[in-house]
Amino acid sequence: MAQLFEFEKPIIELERKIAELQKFSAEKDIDLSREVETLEKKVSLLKKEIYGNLEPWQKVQIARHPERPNFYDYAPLLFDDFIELKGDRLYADDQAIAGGMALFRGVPVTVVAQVKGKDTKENIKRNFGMPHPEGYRKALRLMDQAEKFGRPILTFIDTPGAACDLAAEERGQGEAIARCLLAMSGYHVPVISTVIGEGGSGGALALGVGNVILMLENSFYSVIAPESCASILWKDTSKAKEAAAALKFTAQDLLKLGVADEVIREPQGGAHYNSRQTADELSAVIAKYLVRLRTESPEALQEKRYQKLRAIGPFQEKSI
Amino acid sequence: MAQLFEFEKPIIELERKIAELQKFSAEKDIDLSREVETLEKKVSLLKKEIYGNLEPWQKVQIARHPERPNFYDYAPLLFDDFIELKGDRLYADDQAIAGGMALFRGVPVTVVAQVKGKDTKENIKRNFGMPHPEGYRKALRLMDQAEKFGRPILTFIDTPGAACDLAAEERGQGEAIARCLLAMSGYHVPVISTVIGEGGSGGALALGVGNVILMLENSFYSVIAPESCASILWKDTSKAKEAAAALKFTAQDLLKLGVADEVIREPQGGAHYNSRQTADELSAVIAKYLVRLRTESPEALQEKRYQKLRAIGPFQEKSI
Amino acid sequence: MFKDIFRRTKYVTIQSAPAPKRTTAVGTRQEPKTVKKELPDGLWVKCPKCGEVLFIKDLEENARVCTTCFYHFRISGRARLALLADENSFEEWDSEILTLDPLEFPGYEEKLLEAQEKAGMIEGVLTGRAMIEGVPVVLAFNEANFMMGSMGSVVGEKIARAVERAIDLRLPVVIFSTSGGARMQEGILSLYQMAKTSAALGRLAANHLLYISVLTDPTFGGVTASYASLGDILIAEPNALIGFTGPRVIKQTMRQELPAGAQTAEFNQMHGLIDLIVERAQMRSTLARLLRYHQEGVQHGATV
Amino acid sequence: MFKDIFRRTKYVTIQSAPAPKRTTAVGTRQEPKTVKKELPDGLWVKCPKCGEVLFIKDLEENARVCTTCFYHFRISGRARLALLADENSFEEWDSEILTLDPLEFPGYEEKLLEAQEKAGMIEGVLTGRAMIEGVPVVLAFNEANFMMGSMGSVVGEKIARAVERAIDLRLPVVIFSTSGGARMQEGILSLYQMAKTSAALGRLAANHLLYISVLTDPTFGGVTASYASLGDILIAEPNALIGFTGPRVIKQTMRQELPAGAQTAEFNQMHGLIDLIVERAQMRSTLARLLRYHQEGVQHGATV
Ligand SMILES: [Zn+2]
Ligand SMILES: [Zn+2]
Repeated sequence: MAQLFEFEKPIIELERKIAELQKFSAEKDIDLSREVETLEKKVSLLKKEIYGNLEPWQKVQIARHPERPNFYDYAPLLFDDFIELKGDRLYADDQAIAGGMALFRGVPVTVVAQVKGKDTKENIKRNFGMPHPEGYRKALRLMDQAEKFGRPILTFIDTPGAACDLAAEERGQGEAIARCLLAMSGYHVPVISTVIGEGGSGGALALGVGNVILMLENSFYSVIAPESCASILWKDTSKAKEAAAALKFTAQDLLKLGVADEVIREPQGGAHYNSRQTADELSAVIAKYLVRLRTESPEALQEKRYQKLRAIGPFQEKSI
Repeated sequence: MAQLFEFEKPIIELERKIAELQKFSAEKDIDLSREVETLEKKVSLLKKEIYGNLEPWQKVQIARHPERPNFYDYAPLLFDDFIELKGDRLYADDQAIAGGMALFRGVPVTVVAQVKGKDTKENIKRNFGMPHPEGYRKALRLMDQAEKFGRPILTFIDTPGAACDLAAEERGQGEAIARCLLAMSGYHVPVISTVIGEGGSGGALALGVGNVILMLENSFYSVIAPESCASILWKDTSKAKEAAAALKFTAQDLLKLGVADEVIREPQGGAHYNSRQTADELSAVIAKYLVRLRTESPEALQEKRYQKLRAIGPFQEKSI
Repeated sequence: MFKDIFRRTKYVTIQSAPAPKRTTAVGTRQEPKTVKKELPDGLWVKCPKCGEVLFIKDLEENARVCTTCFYHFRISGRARLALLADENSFEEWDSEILTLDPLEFPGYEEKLLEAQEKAGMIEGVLTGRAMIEGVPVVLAFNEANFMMGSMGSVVGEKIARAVERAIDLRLPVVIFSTSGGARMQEGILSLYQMAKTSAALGRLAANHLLYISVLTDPTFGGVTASYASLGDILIAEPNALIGFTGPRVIKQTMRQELPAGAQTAEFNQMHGLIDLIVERAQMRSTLARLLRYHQEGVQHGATV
Repeated sequence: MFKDIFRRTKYVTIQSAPAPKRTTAVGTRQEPKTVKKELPDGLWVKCPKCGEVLFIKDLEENARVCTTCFYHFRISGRARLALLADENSFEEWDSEILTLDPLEFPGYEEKLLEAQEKAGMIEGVLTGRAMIEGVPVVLAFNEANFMMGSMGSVVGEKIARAVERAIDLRLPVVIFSTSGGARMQEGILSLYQMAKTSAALGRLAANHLLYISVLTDPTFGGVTASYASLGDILIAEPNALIGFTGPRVIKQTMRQELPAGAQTAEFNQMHGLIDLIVERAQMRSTLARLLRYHQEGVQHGATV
């Protein structure tokens, strides 16, 4: 059973009541099927009500759920084959980023993804999904290879942000991210970036320069963590909820802002209730866009990606 | 006064005798000018005899002379302007390799050079001229920039070899050197490599893939240090002298073997007797080749460099 | 004199060029009030490095570099421009692009008005073309006085346009960075300005045009992780703090005490991330030399 | 079963492909005596890792991998070829290029004769084309039995020719490295084979053709610092020692004690230098998968 959130408790209580009723009905041999049916309808409505109107802060909690499927959960469900390739060829293999080659519906693709751990031990190994420069340089190496061989690139974003320690500073965290941005913007192959969990700041963006930007329904993608934003704005990290609303970082917000191209449905309650179903939705939507992009010329792929980036961010120009 | 070698002692003794004679002549007011003249002629002959017939091992000693001019000695003599650029943008700035932009006879060039220190302190800073992977990656970065902007590349080789410690292994010494070889072989700009001192193995070759390979008269360029060769062949490092002869690594040998394109004259006794004169010779010969190479098309520069490499190393082919 | 530069390992100091002319930037549509704005209250200021008490007038006359220890104080974009560009050579671009408040972010409009008042400009970057010692160049300056040089949509747009225009004109680009990073108040739109500016610089590079990035105190976050790090040549001013994550955040979140000198220009150079550390007094002549090396179709009195 | 490969962090193990066929390499001009040559005296050998006493017959039948602990013993190039290539698919190239003694180096001619006798081939690399699970590929194998796989002029020439022919044929290249480095006896000419082979691989890359480098025990020196490190994909066999400077030299010259496991395939992978560590039993199927990803104009049953 997945860890539960406060806002899910009314649903669980109702479900518990139905179970009690059914038990009682069976023990006493009394027909309560109509009552159960009524309650089940009520649960269904309640779920729609609660899960259909999640506030940004609640989505943050779902996106950060420790059991939320990560890239390694999706990979065998999304791909017919996957070969992980390691290392930046310079310094280390950063396990906060995984990458390699895969067959996606028969098409060879290059895949790069941030990966959080599922438990403390794995999180230490993967630095809680916060990549060091060597992680971005591995990603760059693999994406450059995709460009060389004309393979589409699929990236999966799931990080609280880039590593923010002294080691990251020493090895040029800024340079590593900037190189990814520059390189991705220039590729002549289709690039599809999907936010599958947390999209934390520049560390997320480093894999986010796609022709198409997709977001899972309960993911978020933000310039700053809501806690840090609250701390700066109101000197109070407990106001993260308000910051979460102000930052307009949910999938639906990004769709409205013209950054995300499509929001991908999750199972009711979140991806962690059914990773296979989530993978199927992911696969279908990615496939839809990949089909479109594969009809474009290399030049058009580059030009359209560039124009997409150029169009992000509104301003008003005085006529002179 | 420069440190003297054993083989220079007869010259020095004779010169001392002349000095004594001149002193005696002056003190006693006796005309010994004819005797002095005869002796001076003798010195001159002796110098020609000794310096003109240096054995490989003696050249090794000259090439390794602690006062032999290094890149930093030549730079202000060779260039009208020089701006040193640092760092590999990845990990560190390796001071065993210096690089930057210079004006060579009015032509903007990119310069990359190995640098040994002149004293213990500087040698520690420069790791005795033995670059780590970050040094080769700095060189690669600067040479790639020369290619980007169409600038000729001048490299200066002077290293006992690449760093051979655990840190070098950890950061991919082999990969770093290999990348330099691949990149240099593909450039579309003129590349002139000059061995100015010791050319030690793969660590030297990493800067040695030139359209033109020049060598100072008393430099050497070898697949292995003579001491190591002696140790492998005869289990006796004291036989380095024999190994030095067997390895055929002097400038004159490399000219014969078709690897070096020209041997550049040094002042009698070696470059350390007159670094300005050496720089003038260097400048003239480099300029001569640069004039030629600048008339070539980018494609021809690449193709001819490739064909030069392809032609190195004889073999016999059975007709089938 | 010339030899010195081969031996000095820390800074490149060039005596060969004339001392920077203090030109006044003209051709701009706004009064350069910024220099005045920078003056703290009173007539003197204490140097944070050597502790020397400096008369503000002396400090300003020395391009805001401590006359005792050469500590480099922050300086406005327009003041930098005046130190760098040839007289009357500056043509400002895109000065009338106004920032919107796309997220209707709490307090953003007030913050913008405050910043405009403080910096004397309507957004946090100054762009245009000028000549440096006769060499034409496209210039951009982040403005620390404008919301700590943060990058919103207008900053991103102005930089991207300047770079694109440099491609059209086949000119090199020099950008002086100073920034706390992305601009929170524009959320994801601000974040993607990193990608937008990097993409424009990618096209500049594909056109074989030079880009020199000059990092000044402080350069952090989204600006470090985009255009500031993408120069063919990276120059930093002495003692400038440069990094991805700010030192306070590193200390707080990682509970990691930074060693003395961490994230300084000198630290960054030691770690291979900076080509040159150049004192403000030599910036003009150094840029001119570097630009001349890259001038297309210009002969340098070549005898080869 | 399939899921396993996502969770295993150390080796990629693929069960989906059929077990490697032990094909015999034919179409070659020399008898593959080399497998026999590798047998040590007697009927058994002790595993250096687990200490198990192994019957040589069993070891050979298991592709020279310890049946107890999976320690990978060295294996000749021809034996590798037999494990990898489709039956009857190998066409050997340039088998008749003879080595000269351009430096008249003391003892070189005798060494060469000895090596030819020991390895059963006239030089230290085997090149040609073959099919792996039906995918055409250019192959090269360094031969450890031939002067420790050292690279002289003929080795360099044969590799360069194989790569050039791959460009003509638009085929991918797979090279199995095992080498002590450059060949001392050919001096500077040997050194420049590093540049020659790297240059050829540069052209392969410029032609967008795949190069997979497989590093096997031991790979050092000039080979590590040239073609062995230049693969689009770098594969190592488990427990292979890989480095630039040999461990003995590091210990002697640097007086530096290497930590346990230094320079192993696993050490190199941890330091970011190796993509994949692949057991010998899975080499054929893994190469086939990687080659198929890069096959030009071949549809993989795409539904996208
Ligand atoms: Zn001071
Ligand atoms: Zn065993």
